[in-house]
Amino acid sequence: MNSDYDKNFEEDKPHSPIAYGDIMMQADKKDDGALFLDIDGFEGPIDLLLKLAREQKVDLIHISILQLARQYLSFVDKARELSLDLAAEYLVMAAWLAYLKSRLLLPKNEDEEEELSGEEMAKALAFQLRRLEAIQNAAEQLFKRPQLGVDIYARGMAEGLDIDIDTSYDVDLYDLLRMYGDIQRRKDNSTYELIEYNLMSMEDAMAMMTRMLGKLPKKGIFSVWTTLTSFLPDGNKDKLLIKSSLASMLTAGLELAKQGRLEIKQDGLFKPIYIRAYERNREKDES
Amino acid sequence: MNHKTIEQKRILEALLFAAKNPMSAQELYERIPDDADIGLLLSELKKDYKDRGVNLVEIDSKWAFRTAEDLKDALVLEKQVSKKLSRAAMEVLAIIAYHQPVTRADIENIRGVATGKGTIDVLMELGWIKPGKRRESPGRPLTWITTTGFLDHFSLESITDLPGLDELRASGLLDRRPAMENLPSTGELFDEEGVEKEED
Amino acid sequence: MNHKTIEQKRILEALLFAAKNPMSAQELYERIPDDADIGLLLSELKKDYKDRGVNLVEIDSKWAFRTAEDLKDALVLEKQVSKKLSRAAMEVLAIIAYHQPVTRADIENIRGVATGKGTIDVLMELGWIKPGKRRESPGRPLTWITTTGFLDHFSLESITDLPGLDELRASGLLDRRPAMENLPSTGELFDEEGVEKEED
Repeated sequence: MNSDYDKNFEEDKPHSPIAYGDIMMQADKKDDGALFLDIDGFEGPIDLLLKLAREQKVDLIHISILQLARQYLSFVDKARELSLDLAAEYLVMAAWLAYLKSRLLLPKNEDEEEELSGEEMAKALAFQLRRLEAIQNAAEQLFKRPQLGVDIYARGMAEGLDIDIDTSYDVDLYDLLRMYGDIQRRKDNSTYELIEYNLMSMEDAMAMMTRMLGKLPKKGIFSVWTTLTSFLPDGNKDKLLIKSSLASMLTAGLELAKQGRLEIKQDGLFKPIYIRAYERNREKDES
Repeated sequence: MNHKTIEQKRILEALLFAAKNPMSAQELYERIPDDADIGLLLSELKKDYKDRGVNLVEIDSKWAFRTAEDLKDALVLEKQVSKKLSRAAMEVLAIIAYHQPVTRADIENIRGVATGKGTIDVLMELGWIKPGKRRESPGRPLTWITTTGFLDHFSLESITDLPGLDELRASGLLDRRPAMENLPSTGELFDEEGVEKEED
Repeated sequence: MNHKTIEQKRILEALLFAAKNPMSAQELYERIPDDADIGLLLSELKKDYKDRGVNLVEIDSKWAFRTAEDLKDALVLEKQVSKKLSRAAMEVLAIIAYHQPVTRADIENIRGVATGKGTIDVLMELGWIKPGKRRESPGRPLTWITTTGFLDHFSLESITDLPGLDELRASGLLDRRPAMENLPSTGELFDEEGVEKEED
C-alpha cells in the first residue's frame, strides 16, 4: 500500500541509500558492525513509529500499540548502541512510550481517575498514526495526478490579452474659462499699480508723538498721564487712517519707551493706554 | 445558433486561447460585448472540445484550454522540470490542501514534528499556497490555504475534487486537533518561540 | 477517418497547442508514431479550425495555432482612464482659443513663462489644436488654432461663443481683488467701540 510512496521519498533523498526496511533488518543483526542508520530519513518520531507500525503488516486500526512501543524502544536502544546521535524529540518519544508501556501493562490504578488510562493514550497515539498515514497517502495520490507542464499542457505560445488604455481628459469649459481668467488676472497684476491709501507712517507717528509729548504739562521729570487716543489727529473721518494712526502711534510709543523717553501703562486688556513723558536728562541735572 | 452567437463563441474561444492564465466568467464578460450568455457559450465550447486533443477545463470557477489528460503519454514535449519536492514539502502541501485553513501549529500537530522554514517557502514560491485569514484564537495565528495555481497544476476543478477527500472526512481523520494533549509533540516541547517567529 | 487517424489528429492538435515554437512537419513527424500522414492531418486540422476563433496557420513552413486575425480587436480590452490636463496645457489651450491664431512666442508673452514643447504636443495629440498659417513676419513663425474637435469637446458652436473678457469679468472669473480692499471691517479686527469711546 505504501511501497510507491516510500520509493518516491527514497528518490527525494538520494543521500540516504538504505530504505527503512533494510535498516531494521540490519539493525536486527547485532553482529553487523558496519551498519549505519540514517535517522534523517524520518520526518520525526511519529513518522518513525508509523514505519514501525507498517512492519506489523496489519491495518492500523488493529495495531498493537504495546508491540509498537517495544519495537520503538528497541530501535532507540540499538541506535544508542551504535552511538548514533538521536535528536531530543526521539528520546522524548522513547520516554513517553516507556511510560505508556508501563501504563498498559500495570493493573489500572483506580485512584488516578484524573489521568488518561493507558488504553486512552494508546488510542490517541493510534489516531495520530492513522491521521499521518492518511495524509501521506493523500500526498501520494495528489502527486500521482496529471500535473501541469508534465502531463497536461497549457498553450505554449499564448499571445496574452492586451489592455488598451484610452485616456480621456476630464476638462470642461468652466476649467478653460477659469484658466483664461487666471492668465488675464496674472497679466493685469504684472502691471498692477498700488492704490495709494491714506495711512500714517511710523515716521510721521514718531514725529507727531515727540512733538506732542513736549507740549504736555509736566510734574518734575514726568508729564501727566495722557491716553494714547488723544494723540490721534483731530477730526478724522477716514476709518482706515484712524486705524493706521492708532497702530503707528502705539508702535512709536513703544519705540520711545524703549529709548527711555516715556512710560506706558494699561490697567487691563482693552483698557485705555496711558502715556507720560519722562525726561531723563532733567533727572540727571537735578541729582 | 445565430450568427451573433457564433461570433461571440469565436471571440470567447480566441480569448481563452490567448490568455496566459485561466479566466473567470467575469473577466470574460468584460471582454465580450453586451448580451452574451457566457455560461451557455462556455458549455457549448466545452462540448465542442470534449473529444479533441485540447479540452476546455474549469479550475476554481475559471476557464482555460489544456491538452487532453489521456494524451499525457503520447505527447513528446519538453517537460517542465521543476525542483523535486522534498517529502516534508509534499506532506505539508497535502495537509494544507486537505485540512485548510490550517495554521503552522496544526501542521506540526499532524506531522508530530517541527516544520522547517524552507518548506512553506518552497510551496509559496511554487504558487501553490497562500496565507489565509488569521484564526480567531489566542495569538491570532496565520492560516494557510491552497491557490488556483495549485488546482490548475493538479487538474482539480475545485478543492472538493481532492482524491479521497470524502473518505478522509468520513473517517474523522481530518480532525486537526492534537490527538492527545500529553502526546509529545515537538511544537509544544521544543523551541516553540522559534517556531512562532517563523510564522510571522 | 478511422480511430487511429482520429487519435493521431488529437495528438497533433495537442502538440501544436502546447508547443513553445511553431513546429515543422518534420518535427511533428518525429513526435507522432507510426505511419501518420502528417500532411493530411495538418490539412484536416486546418480545415477544422478554419471558421473558429483560433486558426491553424503555416508560417515559414512551420505550423502553429493563432487567434483568428479578424478577432484581433476583440481581444484587446479598452479601458477608459480619465486624467486631468496639466495646468500649463490648460493655459496654452485657453490662450490659443482666445487669441488664435497665435505663435508660440505670443503664448509665451501672454503666459510670461516659456512653454515646453510637450505642452503643445499633448494638445495636438488630443486633437484640440492644429497648426494654422505661418505669420508673415520675420522668421515666418507657425501659428496655432483650435480644431472642430476642440469645439466638440467643449460643446461650442463656434469659437465666437467663447465669453468675452467683459463677460468673464462680469461672471467673476476675472475678479481683481487687491488685498487691502478685502480686509475685514474694523469692527471685526479689533474693538472699534472701545476706540470710539476713548475718542469721545
